[in-house]
Amino acid sequence: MPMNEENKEFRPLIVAFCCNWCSYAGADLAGSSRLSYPADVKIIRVPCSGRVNPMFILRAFERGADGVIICGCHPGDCHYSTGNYYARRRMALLFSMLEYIGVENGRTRVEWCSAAEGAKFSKTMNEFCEKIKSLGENVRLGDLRCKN
Amino acid sequence: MQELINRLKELIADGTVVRAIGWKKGDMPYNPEPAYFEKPEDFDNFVYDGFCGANLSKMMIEAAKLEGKTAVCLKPCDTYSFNQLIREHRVNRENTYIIGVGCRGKLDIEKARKAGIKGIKSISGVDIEGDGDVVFDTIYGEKKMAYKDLMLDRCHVCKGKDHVIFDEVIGESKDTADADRFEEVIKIEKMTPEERFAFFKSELSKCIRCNACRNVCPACSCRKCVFDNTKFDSQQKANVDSFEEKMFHIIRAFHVAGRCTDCGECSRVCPEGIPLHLFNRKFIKDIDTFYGEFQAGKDPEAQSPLTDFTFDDLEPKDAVGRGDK
Amino acid sequence: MQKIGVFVCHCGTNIAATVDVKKVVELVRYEPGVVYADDYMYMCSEAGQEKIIEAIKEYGLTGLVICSCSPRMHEKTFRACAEKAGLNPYMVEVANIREQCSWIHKDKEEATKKAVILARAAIAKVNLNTPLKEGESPVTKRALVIGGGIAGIQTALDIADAGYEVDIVEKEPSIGGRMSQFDKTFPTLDCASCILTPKMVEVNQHPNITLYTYSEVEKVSGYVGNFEVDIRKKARSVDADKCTGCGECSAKCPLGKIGNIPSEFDRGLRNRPAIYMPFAQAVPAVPVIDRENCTYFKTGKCGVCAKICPSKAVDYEQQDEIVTVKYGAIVVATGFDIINLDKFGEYAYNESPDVITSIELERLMNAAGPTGGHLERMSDHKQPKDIVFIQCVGSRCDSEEKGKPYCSKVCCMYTAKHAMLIKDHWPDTNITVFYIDVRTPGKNFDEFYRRAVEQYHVNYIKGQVGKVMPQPDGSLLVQAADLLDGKQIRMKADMVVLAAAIEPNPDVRKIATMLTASIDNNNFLTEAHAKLRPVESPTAGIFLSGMAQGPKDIPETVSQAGAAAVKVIGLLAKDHLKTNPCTAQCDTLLCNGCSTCANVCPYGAITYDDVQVMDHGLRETRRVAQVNLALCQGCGACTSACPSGAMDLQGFSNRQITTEVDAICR
Amino acid sequence: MGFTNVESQVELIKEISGSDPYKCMKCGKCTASCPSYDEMDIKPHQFASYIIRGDIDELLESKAAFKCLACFACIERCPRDVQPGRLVDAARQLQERQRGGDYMQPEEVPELLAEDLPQQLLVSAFRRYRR
Repeated sequence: MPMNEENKEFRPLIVAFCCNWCSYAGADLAGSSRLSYPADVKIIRVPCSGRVNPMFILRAFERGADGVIICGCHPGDCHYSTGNYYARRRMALLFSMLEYIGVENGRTRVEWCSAAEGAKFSKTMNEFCEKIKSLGENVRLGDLRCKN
Repeated sequence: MQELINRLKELIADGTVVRAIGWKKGDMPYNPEPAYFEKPEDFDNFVYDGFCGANLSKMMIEAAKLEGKTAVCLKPCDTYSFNQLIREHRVNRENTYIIGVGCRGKLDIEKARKAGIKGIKSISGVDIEGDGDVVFDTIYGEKKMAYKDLMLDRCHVCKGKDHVIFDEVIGESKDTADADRFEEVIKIEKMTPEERFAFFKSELSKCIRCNACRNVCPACSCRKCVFDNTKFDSQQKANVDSFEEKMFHIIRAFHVAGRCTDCGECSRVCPEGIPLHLFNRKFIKDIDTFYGEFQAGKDPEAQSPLTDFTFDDLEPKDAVGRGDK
Repeated sequence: MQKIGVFVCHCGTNIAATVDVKKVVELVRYEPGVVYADDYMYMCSEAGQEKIIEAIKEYGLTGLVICSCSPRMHEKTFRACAEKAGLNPYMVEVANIREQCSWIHKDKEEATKKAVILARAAIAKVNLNTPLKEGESPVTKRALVIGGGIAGIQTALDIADAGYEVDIVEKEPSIGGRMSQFDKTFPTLDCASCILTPKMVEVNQHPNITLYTYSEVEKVSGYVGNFEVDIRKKARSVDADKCTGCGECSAKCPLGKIGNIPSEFDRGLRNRPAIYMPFAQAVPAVPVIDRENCTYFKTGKCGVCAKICPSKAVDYEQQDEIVTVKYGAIVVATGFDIINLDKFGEYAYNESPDVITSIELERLMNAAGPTGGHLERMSDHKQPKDIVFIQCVGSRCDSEEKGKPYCSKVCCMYTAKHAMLIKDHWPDTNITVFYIDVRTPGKNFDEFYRRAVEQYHVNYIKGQVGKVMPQPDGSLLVQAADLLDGKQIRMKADMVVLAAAIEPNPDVRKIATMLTASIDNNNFLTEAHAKLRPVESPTAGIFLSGMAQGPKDIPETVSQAGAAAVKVIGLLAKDHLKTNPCTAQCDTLLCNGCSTCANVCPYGAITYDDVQVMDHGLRETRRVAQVNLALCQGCGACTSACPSGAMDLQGFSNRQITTEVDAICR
Repeated sequence: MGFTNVESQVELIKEISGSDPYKCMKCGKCTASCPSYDEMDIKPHQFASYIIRGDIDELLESKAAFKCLACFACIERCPRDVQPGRLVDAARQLQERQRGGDYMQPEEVPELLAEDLPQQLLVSAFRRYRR
């Protein structure tokens, strides 16, 4: 979403990849418990955090996302037993690489969130939004064509 | 070199192999090119000297599919790439006859150019044997350079003089390492994010997407690259942003992470001189720090770090901000 | 191009109060592919579904987007609804505008805006959806039970009684497990072998049960309904068909007297010959030769057993044999053992033979045990006068290096049992039990414990023992504290019995890996759901029985064994299983054959085959990945590991996800 | 001496000792193992409760706090890693800090060594502060 011109407050665009079994259910619980978090967060349902290809993350940034968060089952709780372990390695390396090329730390995040942790989900999203707001608009990974 | 030629001819003559892959003379004394050799007269152009930097292991992907065995000349570092290809079932070992060729470091003509050597007519002292200086006969007269000063950067972080896989070895090799492999990476890590961004932006903005890095890389051996694949909507497209190739290079490095043997071919062939190996080496360094030392291609049985895990691996949030501590 | 219908649900006021539903309808109406958009009070109601069905028929819709509650709630409902109207159920996508929008946002404008974006993402995804069909896979009507203790025996009997064939694989030479080592069982004090032996015999004679004793599971492949298992039948060195179980060989084995081979069954409290049956009622009643200790196998000399055997059953040449059998379901009933006590030096277990574990006490009190049921000290064979029981040895420990964090559950009860049995036989024995808490939930359990205190005057003291010190006179000095009386106690004992923590059989880790069944930090097998699916593993077709899942006593084990059997029967009763259509697929033209995907697949669903491909006019044989659709659970781990993008996941394809990303970031 | 903020004292004790008094399940193995039992007015298994309740003054004024020999039996044997010996030791350190004492430099040690200092004390000090 473009910046709201009237009140200059920066509203980030945040893409959250949530695994179907734990985090997506955790987000649902946050919803049914009415634990609010900013509307800037848009959730994409994936079967498992291990399904998240680094290309999806770069793609989101390219298209103008300001932050990307990946949520999966806690290590040891993966519905598919090992998916989040691979995701953990992949994301550790990817995040380190993004830091290396000069992208601000904190634009990407991985959080393990169970189906019972609605409160944690909401808290995480609130925190993450605040963090992205403090970092400001993503200019380093964006693609010019995706801007208006 | 003559011993190598004789042996290759002999292998073809006695039917052990049908053809050989080596280097033939290029149009200049410093740019030999990979080539197939089948008939005895083909060998008239055969060359193996300090400028034969090309890693021939990737050629075996296609060559091993041909009828009959192929002999391939591999330097010690190339054998790591070959091993990695075996691990990925990309080459047929049965159809390959590996000649481990000696190596005392490969040379970078850019280093000579930077030293102001121009108008080269011929070069001596680059033979595989010997340890003297390199002598350039130029139109401006004779110029000398120490062999070491002319070496490719990658040879200063040599992986060692041993071939990790071979059928026979011809010639002596030398471990030319005299620098820290991760020195450049550490230097960048120590910069501020702004400096790092500016550095990579200025480097990657040179990229013309010629795909030379992709074509030469032994790990980048997909039949069809994802960047040519319509399934990801990631196909090649016209540049708008000068930094746009970041995605290509990050993903390319990511795809070879845990498989890259750090052969340095990407940087060697880049016509724009982009230090592409800095991406790969960053991954290698991270893998070493996060998950324990790993050298791709050393052990074809070893599980790649990205297809492996431990229960208490580092959390992604702890993978960043390490320089701040 | 799809013809998509978008249906926006008010969910009463749940959605409509915060999201301007009408506005969402107006804004998504002109999205690519959308030919119809409408809203309704309750989309999931009969009338709401009717509306969807009508629209599908009237507008020839090829895809649906329902903007409503979480897909975890009603995705199935709407898929069924689509199917009713003749639309493939997998052409439905749900945009979650309740849990992830209306319920958490207050500002109507903001929530409406977000709802539109979520709807757009779903529309963009449906544009790329393809009809998917659930596969079917046949069911092999035979079950495997790993472990032949009471859990395995009961499960096998229940399955066999329902008319299905069952195989039991038992690592030891005989079935019976831990229970066969026990003397009496709480809370009724029946003799363990009196109730177990008939079941063992029944297993042996049941026409539907095949026993593989002295055997181990070597390899497991396949998936629910279609497992293929390699079972290693270790060489017994005795021909089971010829052997009559007369026991002559064991009686005459020279090592029986001089061999010093500790009997595993008697926990090392006595020795056994090299050719032996673990215990008299062993099933099958066929001895085995312990090749590691047998003189014939070590030196080539001896051969007494072969000479003496009246039926010529001893066969030194016998080899391990691998049999491969197909199963529809597998039950893990691998049971437990007690922990190693090396770390508890303060209890002097390794120093004094008179400090024993409870399971050793079981053997000492068993009439068929090493002392013929007469309780005596192993050091001087005198009857102990003062016996101290120490509870929670290694249970309820916080740190992993010291012991187990869980309560072993059975120790309080068996200690009360031991105390009473000893008092019954030798009333003048003084028994002291040092406990942290006495835990006796269970039918007639607390009454049982109280009986030990009130009728048998067993001295229960709250407080853990600090140290056991062997004394020069052969007695043991026990230093403890009575926390309730505020006293430190130093008392002499003739025997100390440790209630060592139980732990899952150490082999279970190996077996769980073979089965891709998950285990927890304590090596207990994990249930599919701790409350609602307690006897199933998350891995389809794998069931749990007995201590392998967690500490439990015999009645609980038997009930769980029955429950596991029912689950197995329910599975075997089906002729076909429906398989998840959201599976990985390999594009053979893109596949490099590098095996990266196979390395990360948790189900072993990816294999490699050489196939003929036609790539732009070039015919080639290539090594490419093949996904077994019945095995694949659709996690997508392979897709993100695949460098070339050859692997893709149906229902969550690369393009579908990127298009969602694009729609959100638009 | 009177602590103004009981909670922060408790936190400090937890921090110094590195053990969590809430983990104690009152099994009494520490008390059973304690060689100074008879001298103690507050028994080792009670230490955790005193700290949880915030009765730190009382603990410090007790004989027990200074009768602990730091023999480490309770620390070695505690199944819950509460390690009463560490708790009481932390309480003692806390008191020392209140009096203005703080970390000692190794160089200062030799001067403080008295002829008749029991060797056990030295050994136990080393064991206590090894990390």
